[in-house]
Amino acid sequence: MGILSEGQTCALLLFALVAILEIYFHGQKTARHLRRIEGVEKIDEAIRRATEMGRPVLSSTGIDPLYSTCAPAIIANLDVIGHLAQETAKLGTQLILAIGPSDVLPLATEIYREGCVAAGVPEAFREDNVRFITDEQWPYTAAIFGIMEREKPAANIFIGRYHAEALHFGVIGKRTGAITIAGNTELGMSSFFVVSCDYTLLGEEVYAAGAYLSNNISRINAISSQDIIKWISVALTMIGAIAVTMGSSIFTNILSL
Amino acid sequence: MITTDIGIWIGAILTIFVFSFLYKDNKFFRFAEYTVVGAAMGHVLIMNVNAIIQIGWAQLITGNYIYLIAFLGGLLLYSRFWKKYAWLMRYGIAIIIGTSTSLAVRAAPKAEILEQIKGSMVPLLVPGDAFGTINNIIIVVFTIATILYFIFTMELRPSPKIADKIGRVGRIGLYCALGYYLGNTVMTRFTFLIDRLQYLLLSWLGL
Amino acid sequence: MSRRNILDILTDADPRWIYLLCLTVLSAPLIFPVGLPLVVGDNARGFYTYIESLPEGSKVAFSWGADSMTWMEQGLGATVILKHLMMNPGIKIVAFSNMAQGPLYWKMTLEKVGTYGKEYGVDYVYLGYLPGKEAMFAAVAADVWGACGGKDAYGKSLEDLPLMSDIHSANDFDLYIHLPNGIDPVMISIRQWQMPYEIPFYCIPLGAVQSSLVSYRKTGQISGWIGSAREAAEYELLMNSPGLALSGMDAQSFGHIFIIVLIIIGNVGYFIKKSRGIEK
Amino acid sequence: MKMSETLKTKIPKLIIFLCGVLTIADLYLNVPVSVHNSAITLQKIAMVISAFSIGLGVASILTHHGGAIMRRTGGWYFSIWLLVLFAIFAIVGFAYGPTSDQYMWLFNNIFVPVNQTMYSLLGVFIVYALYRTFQAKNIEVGVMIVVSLFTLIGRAPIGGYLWSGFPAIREWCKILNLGGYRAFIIVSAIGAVAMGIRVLLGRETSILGRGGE
Repeated sequence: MGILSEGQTCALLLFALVAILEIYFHGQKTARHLRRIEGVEKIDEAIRRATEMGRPVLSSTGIDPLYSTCAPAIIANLDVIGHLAQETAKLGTQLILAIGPSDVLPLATEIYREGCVAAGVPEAFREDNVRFITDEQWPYTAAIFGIMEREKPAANIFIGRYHAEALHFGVIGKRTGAITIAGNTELGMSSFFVVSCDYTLLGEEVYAAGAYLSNNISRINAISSQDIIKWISVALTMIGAIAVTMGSSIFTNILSL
Repeated sequence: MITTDIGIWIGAILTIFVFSFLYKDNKFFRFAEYTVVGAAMGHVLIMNVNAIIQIGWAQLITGNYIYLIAFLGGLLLYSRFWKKYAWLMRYGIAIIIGTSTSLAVRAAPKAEILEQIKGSMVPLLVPGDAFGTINNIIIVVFTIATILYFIFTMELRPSPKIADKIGRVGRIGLYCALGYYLGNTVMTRFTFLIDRLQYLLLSWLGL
Repeated sequence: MSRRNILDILTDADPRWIYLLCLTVLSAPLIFPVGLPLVVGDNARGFYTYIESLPEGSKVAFSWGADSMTWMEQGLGATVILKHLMMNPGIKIVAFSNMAQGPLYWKMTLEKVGTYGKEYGVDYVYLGYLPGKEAMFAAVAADVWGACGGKDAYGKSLEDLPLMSDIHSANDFDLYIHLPNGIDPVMISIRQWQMPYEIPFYCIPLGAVQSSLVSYRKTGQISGWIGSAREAAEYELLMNSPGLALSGMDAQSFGHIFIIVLIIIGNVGYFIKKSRGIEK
Repeated sequence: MKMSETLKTKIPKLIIFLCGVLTIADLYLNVPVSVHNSAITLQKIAMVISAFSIGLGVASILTHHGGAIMRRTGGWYFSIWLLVLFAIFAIVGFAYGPTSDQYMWLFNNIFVPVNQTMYSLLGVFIVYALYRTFQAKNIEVGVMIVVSLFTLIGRAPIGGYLWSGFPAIREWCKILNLGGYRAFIIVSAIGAVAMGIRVLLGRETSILGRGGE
């Protein structure tokens, strides 16, 4: 019995590698260039459109509590909300936040408030714009239907982790004439967003959205550090497949270590 | 025969109220919406209070005083009502975030990265099975192309022309997966809808 | 002009017409069943033959984890399996629930299915809701009497129920069936029932977890399952007793064809419009 | 100022880091039983803190709907109804317990039907979405349509009867799906792990506020 748990050696190495790359790239001063993500670019456009129409912007954080395995996606979502708060405060547009789980509520409220402060318009923050619903999936969906139909937001921005309610938001968003920009970190429910929303962010684009919007050098470079891991994954898949073809299972065995 | 069970009557009426939203937003739907939100709120309150009692309080009264941290951290969340001390809530939030984030990501390298890569390490040539060979090549190509599609940094991409082509293949692989999932879920979705219709037509109206 | 109108109607129909059509297409077969053919798959056949092959006097443990959140999906399967067990005169059933709503759905389903002459206490027993998750499963498997405090769901002493005199632990059962509301309960069943007592284990899982179960079937830890409305319908077909699942199947078939036709209409319309240069 | 920054930002960041290290070490290292137990205790503590936040939710609901009633904004009487139901559920739940017959009756006849009908709307929405927006505007969507058409017909109860090839084609679509599916999971997980590490290292400033940055 060694220091490491059985079967976790490679995973720990990978984990450490992500951390080391993150720390290494954090120190770099020059920003890399990123390819465009259409959905992210359209966010500011959607806010401007809402401003012109004099209608609010709606956003949410999904139904998963902060204390759940969706925490990273929720934090990515809150990043986007911070940006929305700044932009809407600058333009004087109302931002409605529909919050499901109660442990996200204090965090989302603070991020909203600080976004308004950062934009130099602290009075733009109104406690009443943060609507708590409950993390029960369908009551949450029903309440968002209500907001969509009665307050007619012109932009619905759902970038995070969503479940079957994804399709509901896309379809009703269309009915109320809003632009819906959505992103999901789960494959299955992403397909609902793809068929019903105007712009969709898929998978990792959700985690990257915050960095794209922030224009912060260290955060953009953090994305580059993840790209290196992706290259490693590609190389491993390729080499492994070739090795298996030649009858050697050495790589599958190494990965199981 | 139409049922005389009051529970089914309430349920059926609420069901119709929700369906009416398909036509347009109306007072009936709003009634159903507020009903379910109010009910859910009460339900969630009870569940959370029970969790506090069963997980936290039960330990505390057996002398497990480490759980005082839980109660302290929980109460600190309420500091946000006093602007000057609002930062105190970060202590409670920090425990939640630190624990949940690390719980969420700690198993991912193994289960979601390495195991999946391993899954795509399939022989590119299956002797005597042309169909199997093609299938395996499709799997490997789609896996690689889709990962490459997600590379964001320009400096880390192959030349633009190649990157575009690979990106295209990657997107096709991705959309195949989306299409497969979509086609597969329709049945479950219909099952739910049919269940509701059976509830209305059979349980309630007794047709 | 008129041709274009038809095109517009077909490709740009008001969503409300689509909703109405969809609801009609799905409800019509419920009222007027057509009896479209259905091919019985291996899952349903395997489960069915196993129960049929049980000898007279076999005892079945039924972990009835019914819950309102998953009942829409699992209810059909649970109902048909309970019905099959009830219809089979030689089989004795002992059921218990790990979900708080279990008793409610037990009562409801039993009323719907009927007992086919089975007598409570002699042929079947319901122990009610037993809290405690994994520890509860382990406790019931080790000592049924102890786990439920010597009483059934209705407060009767187990000593008054003749069936219970032969039943003390998982070793006394010939089959274990579980209605799990997710993947975790299935794992618990494998850990606490199947592995230690080597009892055949069948379940009625959610559609979403089925693919994760395949590897456990390969290792024999799970003997089989019926997992969707369709498999429940196939099961009803095998039993020759059409029920809700089978009547839903016509609706499923119509619904699927309806959706395919709509996708084709939408795309054909799109291409006609595109070729005429209307779009953009 | 220095002191307050330590209190306001640095210590919370340290807490995040320490909680993270304990939880991660628990999985990867062969830690002593006592460390493993404290990792479990930490999870329970986090759960309790998370449950405590429900009071904030109740406060928010009361302010929002209470305000609507006071101001008599449109539909204020609905807000009364919402609060009444909230009270009924909470009182019955506390008085009799959430597994009691009384509570179950309320739950199953009021909460469940609306809940399930909301869910079942998926069935009609998916039909509409597929009809209206599922058009082959480019190759990717075209492929997606073809794959989902074959999956649909292969999955439909009548599919296998019409032609035994349909279920077989659906099985083959599974192969087509595998590559994209795996890559999606791998890449999302990389994003999540990197995000998690940034959070643990205190780089995600948004979650603990900008004060101190």
